[in-house]
Amino acid sequence: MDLSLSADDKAFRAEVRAFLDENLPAELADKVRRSQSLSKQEHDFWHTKLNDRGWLAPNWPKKFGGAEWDAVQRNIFEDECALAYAPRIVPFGLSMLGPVLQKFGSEAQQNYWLPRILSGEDWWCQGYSEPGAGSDLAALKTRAVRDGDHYVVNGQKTWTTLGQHANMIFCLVRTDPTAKKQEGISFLLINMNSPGIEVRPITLIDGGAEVNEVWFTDVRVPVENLVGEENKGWTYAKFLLTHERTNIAGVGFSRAGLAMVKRIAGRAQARGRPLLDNPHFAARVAQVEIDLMAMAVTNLRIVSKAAKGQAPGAESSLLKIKGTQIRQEITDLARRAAGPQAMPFASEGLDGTNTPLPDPYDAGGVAASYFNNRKLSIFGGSNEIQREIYAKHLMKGAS
Amino acid sequence: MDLSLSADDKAFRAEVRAFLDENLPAELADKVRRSQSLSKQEHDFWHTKLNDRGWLAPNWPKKFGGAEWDAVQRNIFEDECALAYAPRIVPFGLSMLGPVLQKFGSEAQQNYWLPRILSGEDWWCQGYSEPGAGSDLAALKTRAVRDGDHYVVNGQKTWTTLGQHANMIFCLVRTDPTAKKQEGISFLLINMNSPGIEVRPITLIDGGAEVNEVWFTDVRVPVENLVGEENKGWTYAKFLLTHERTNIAGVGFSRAGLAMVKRIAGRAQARGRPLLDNPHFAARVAQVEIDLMAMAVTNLRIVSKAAKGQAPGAESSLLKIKGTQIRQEITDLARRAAGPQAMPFASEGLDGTNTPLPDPYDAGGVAASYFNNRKLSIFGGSNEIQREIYAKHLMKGAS
Amino acid sequence: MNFELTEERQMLQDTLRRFLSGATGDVWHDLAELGVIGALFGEDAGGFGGTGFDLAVVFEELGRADLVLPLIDAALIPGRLMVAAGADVAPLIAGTERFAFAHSELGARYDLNWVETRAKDNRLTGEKTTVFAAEDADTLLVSARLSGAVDDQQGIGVWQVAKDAPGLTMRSYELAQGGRGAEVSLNDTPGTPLMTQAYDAIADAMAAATLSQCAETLGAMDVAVEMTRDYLGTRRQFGRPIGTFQALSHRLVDLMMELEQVRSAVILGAGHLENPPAERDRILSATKNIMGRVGRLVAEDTIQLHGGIGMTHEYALSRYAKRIAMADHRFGDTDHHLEQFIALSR
Amino acid sequence: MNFELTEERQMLQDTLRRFLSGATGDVWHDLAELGVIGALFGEDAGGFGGTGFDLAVVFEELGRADLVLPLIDAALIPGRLMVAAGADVAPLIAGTERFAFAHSELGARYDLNWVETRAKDNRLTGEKTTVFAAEDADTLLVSARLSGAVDDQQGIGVWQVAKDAPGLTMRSYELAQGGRGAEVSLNDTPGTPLMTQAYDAIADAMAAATLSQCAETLGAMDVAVEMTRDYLGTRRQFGRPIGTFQALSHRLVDLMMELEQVRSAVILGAGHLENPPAERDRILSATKNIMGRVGRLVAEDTIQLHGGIGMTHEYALSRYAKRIAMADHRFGDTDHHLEQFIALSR
Repeated sequence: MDLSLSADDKAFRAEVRAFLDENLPAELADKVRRSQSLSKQEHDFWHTKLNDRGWLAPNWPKKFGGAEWDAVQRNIFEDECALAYAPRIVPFGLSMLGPVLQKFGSEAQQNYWLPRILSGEDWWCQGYSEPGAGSDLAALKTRAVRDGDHYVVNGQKTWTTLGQHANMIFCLVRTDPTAKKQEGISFLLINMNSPGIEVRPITLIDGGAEVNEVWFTDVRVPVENLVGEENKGWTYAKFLLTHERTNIAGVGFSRAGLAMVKRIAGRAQARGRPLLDNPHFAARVAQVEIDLMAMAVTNLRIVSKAAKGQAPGAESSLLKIKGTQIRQEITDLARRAAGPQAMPFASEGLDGTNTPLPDPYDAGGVAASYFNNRKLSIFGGSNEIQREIYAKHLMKGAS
Repeated sequence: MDLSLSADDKAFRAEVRAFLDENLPAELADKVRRSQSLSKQEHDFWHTKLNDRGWLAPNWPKKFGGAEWDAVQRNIFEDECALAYAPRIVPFGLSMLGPVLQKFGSEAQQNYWLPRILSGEDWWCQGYSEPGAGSDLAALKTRAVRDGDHYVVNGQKTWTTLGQHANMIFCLVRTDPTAKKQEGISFLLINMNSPGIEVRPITLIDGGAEVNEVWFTDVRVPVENLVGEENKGWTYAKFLLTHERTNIAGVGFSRAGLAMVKRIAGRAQARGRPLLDNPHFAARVAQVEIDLMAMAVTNLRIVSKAAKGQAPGAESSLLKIKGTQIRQEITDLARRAAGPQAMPFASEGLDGTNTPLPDPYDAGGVAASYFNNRKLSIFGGSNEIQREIYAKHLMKGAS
Repeated sequence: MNFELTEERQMLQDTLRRFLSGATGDVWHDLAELGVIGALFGEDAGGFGGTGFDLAVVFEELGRADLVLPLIDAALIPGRLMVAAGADVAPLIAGTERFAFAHSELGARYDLNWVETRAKDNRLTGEKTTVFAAEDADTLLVSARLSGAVDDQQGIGVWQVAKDAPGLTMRSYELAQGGRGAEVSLNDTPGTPLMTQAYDAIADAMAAATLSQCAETLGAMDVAVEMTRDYLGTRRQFGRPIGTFQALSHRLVDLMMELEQVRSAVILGAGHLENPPAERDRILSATKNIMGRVGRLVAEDTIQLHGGIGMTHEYALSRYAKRIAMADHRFGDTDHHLEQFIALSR
Repeated sequence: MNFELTEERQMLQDTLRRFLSGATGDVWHDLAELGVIGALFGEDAGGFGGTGFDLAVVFEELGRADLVLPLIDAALIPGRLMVAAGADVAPLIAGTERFAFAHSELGARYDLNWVETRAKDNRLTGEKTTVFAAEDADTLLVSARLSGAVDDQQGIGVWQVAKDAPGLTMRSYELAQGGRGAEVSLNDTPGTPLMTQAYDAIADAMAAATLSQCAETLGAMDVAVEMTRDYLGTRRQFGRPIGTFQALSHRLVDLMMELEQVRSAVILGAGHLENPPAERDRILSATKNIMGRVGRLVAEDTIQLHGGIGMTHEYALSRYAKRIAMADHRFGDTDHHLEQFIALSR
């Protein structure tokens, strides 16, 4: 065993740090640190910076334009980006659709779509969940009926993150309603500008509008946009769900969040002393810090067990559960640290202009972030679903 | 609403305190405080003291020789006894069988058995659990076959608390093996001195032998020892299980335990100061103390909702769960407070004699007590079973 | 001991519940007419309630409603202070004049004795933060220091300050729990003195406010848990109501259990509001500590058990969850009250 | 980075696991012959291991075995002290001489620097408590104070004391985790000096002991959780294996998850044992803190998931659970190490 970084890895880390130093504008990092939402332009800016450097697709094979890093390198990169408060790369094209196309797409699909993901020409969103099919994803009802060279799609998707910016959506649709639940599902690529698509924003608990409902009414999709075989979409969907999990534990985000907590608690005064010196608060912080130290090792152990570019197995459920517990605990600590100053929420001055909120600890919206991050244990397979997956894995054979 | 005690209740409390002062020997209270096991003689001594005073059966109707107290009086009595470290009254005759006989027994059975419970002439134990029927009590297999004026019983019971002292056992036995699970069960009273009964002690995790296996081989039981109707035993069993729950929360025991924790933490020194002054330990203690303050009110609210002498309903599951959580947390605190001094366990001196263990905080076996009290959340319907009972109650109608 | 509501309080509860179930918009005058403000004060002050149990009943109902009314900040706290000063609270009870109490300062965090704002010749200078209900108030009560160190209990006074007084500026904003707060800046602002040694009165008003906040949050938790129970009984996944999955239903049981603990803690707090300060504050610290811990659990778990729908602003649960979680930041959070409980238990 | 065992350590692990699976009775000499004691020390001391990862491998295997061997107390700690003093540890490594370290005192609780026992002219007087492995030791190493206040790091020495030395009395007893401890009383007892400024050596030995205890407990937890998994898969109630109930299986998932965290924490600790003291101790405090928290969870939940059978002495789970829970009381408990972590993180 050896916990230290190799010389190559150290050099790589220095390279990442230098890159971030040089290319990440302070104002953009500040917005990320303060959990403010970014514009499409800001997302695109950072996407392009990374693509220019060849670092946009850490887990794609080189032949598709990826960096093909190993687990340690990916980890270093994710950590450094999070600690520098770089914008998070929107994962739908790069981490979700990309690997599916690489594994199951036709050569024509690969040649056409993959470069457009890298260049940012296409902004992808995900059409998986439906109102009646949340945790029970396979209960989806959106129908696609073949009509000549097209499928005609009707139905509704929901929780479509950043769908308002997207020009493309990959969808699970039911192509054979007579088949059993998981069978009869297909994987379609749909242009968001098609007639019959309507995107309706959902306002979330924090007041933000990062997710949407997407309605499909007689939307015509060319058959060449079918990925793989008709009625085999569930296979691709499961591959996608378990594939890109190298960063599922979110260790870098937790580290960055913990730094924020310490920053707030160092500024907030309780009885004339920094809150960080209060034994009870210090204990809360130390407890999470310790858990995170172990989590970083757990994450590396599990991720590096998986072969290069491959997804970890059932253990990724453990990473998801513990990782989100820690991340959510940190958002609670930030809110707790800010104390009464966590309460100012939406900003609209008495005079009708948008006066900035009081923010004496330069923390941004800690309450909004706390509530927003409740999603971590719900979306992408709730923690209860993750427990069930791992429980079945543990109890294999018993029935 | 009124949280204060009435003048009558205050007078009653004074009366109980005076009684305990006068009648409870200090050495006996010390043994109880230090979680040492009591001899049969010590149990009998206290049983008799209470019976002489008429306080042995708080929830029995007066016509059967009970005190027929209301919820507040019972609560005062239980609290004061626990805080004085009085021996706990063995519940099998008084709290379990007694109410069953009063409700379902024949007049002859009532006239014969009830006085013997009060006098202590009979020491009852409980024959419910079997090795294959723990949480799934109705899966019991012990058979009773009618043979003239007798039933012939074969089978095995387990977890029979203090069965080594008992001369009588009440048992659930299967009298109709062809009936559905809960049907075909009968409720039998069996003399422990009958030929064919064997009692084997089970050593528990703390080294103590408070529970037993009881084996039945062709044991003959007179038919007049059948309670109620044949094959209706499940009804009586459920009544028994939910009936005597006034003290299921164990608030008095928790109060006494918390006093012990404070005593230990006041004596144990950390860096030259009492552990109780350490902010982290003080926080642990305060947290439990607060929970217990609320629990005392929760207990009274739920128990006094139930009519006099009646059992609370499904809410008793909540009392069991939260009550045992608090009690177990307190045993953990005691162990934690004692620190390294929690480790000395079984006492046998190098010289072959029983030298007392080092016990600088006069705490008794805090580790033994911690491990022994794991039983609280297992026996008498595990906390998981209690959650399931209450969940079904909450979800009534949904399916 | 007796855990039943008196007939009068039962009536108050019923009236309020009926009224609030249909209420929208500015209902302040209606509330006053219903006698809800009067229920917060004793008869000697022109009210007809004012005890811990009165407050518990009123605020639990307020908490059950899906709207935010600043009854604690615009009526209870300023009214208690004015009663202590012997001032007339009739316009407050009648709902014709509205108040707010500008006391919190950045350095104070949750401590009542920390006042940096200075008063000299009845002119006040300093910065007040997160002042609830300030925007709609006609008159602000403002605490300031006449003498002593920044954290002395002695030397704190309270002044009445008109909202349009010279040197007063106000910056207002929405609050995470709903309702509005403001930063209030005073620069040599003239005020009319109400009290010169105000600490005990402030502590008394804040004790009443703490209890009321706990009762309000209890009401909100009750609704949030009940909504969750309904949801688990009706939402179907994998062919059955999700409430038949132990992974969810057993958590609902835990929520119900903890909710009973909060209910008990509020009863305890209500029963001790009229006790001497040290005893009163020790019990209220216990109440607020439980409220904070369970509040976090309820806010987080009711959202979790709802899944995505619980995250949406449109669905009422998210609004309740925000009120429940953010209540921890009012009048001292979980840790603050644990420390106070320890200090007062010695 | 690399999380694979070296070939040598893999062999050591295999050998030890095979040996321990059949071992009963006093296996001290067999252990020594297998080279297990030698694996605890570096080559310069006559061993062939001694690093953090060596200790982790050895003690995790020891923890997996259903027997209690005082390898930490009778070999690792005294050996490390003797190596620091330049004394010969060959008989210790060969298993021909056994030792124990009498250091703990009642007032010390978990602090290494608290020594009340006094030394004057190589004669020792004081009371040592919970001395592990004392009964079977040939020679005791005893710490005593030459100078300074009761909690000074300076002025602590270590002496070798024969077990039958005059003025030494010993009262021994069984320990909750298995094995035996003793109270050792010294009254003007003669000793041979080993070191005069021993604090750093003691801290080093205790750091190694802390890591080893964590690794041992990890091994025991691994077995306890695996036994629970088996039990949930085979025990049937209500017509099906109880592991198909989410109320139980999801708790097993949480145990597995926390166990992975402990495994990571032990790796962290092992990787930092050779670091400078402040850094080493900060990491080891993290390791021991996690071990303590998860240990309690695992001990309690594996018993709970087994139900009654988990409470019986006869069933091995109860013995593992006791070792796991009681490990918190050795070398500093969860809270002690949280405080140390905070202090060393500043």
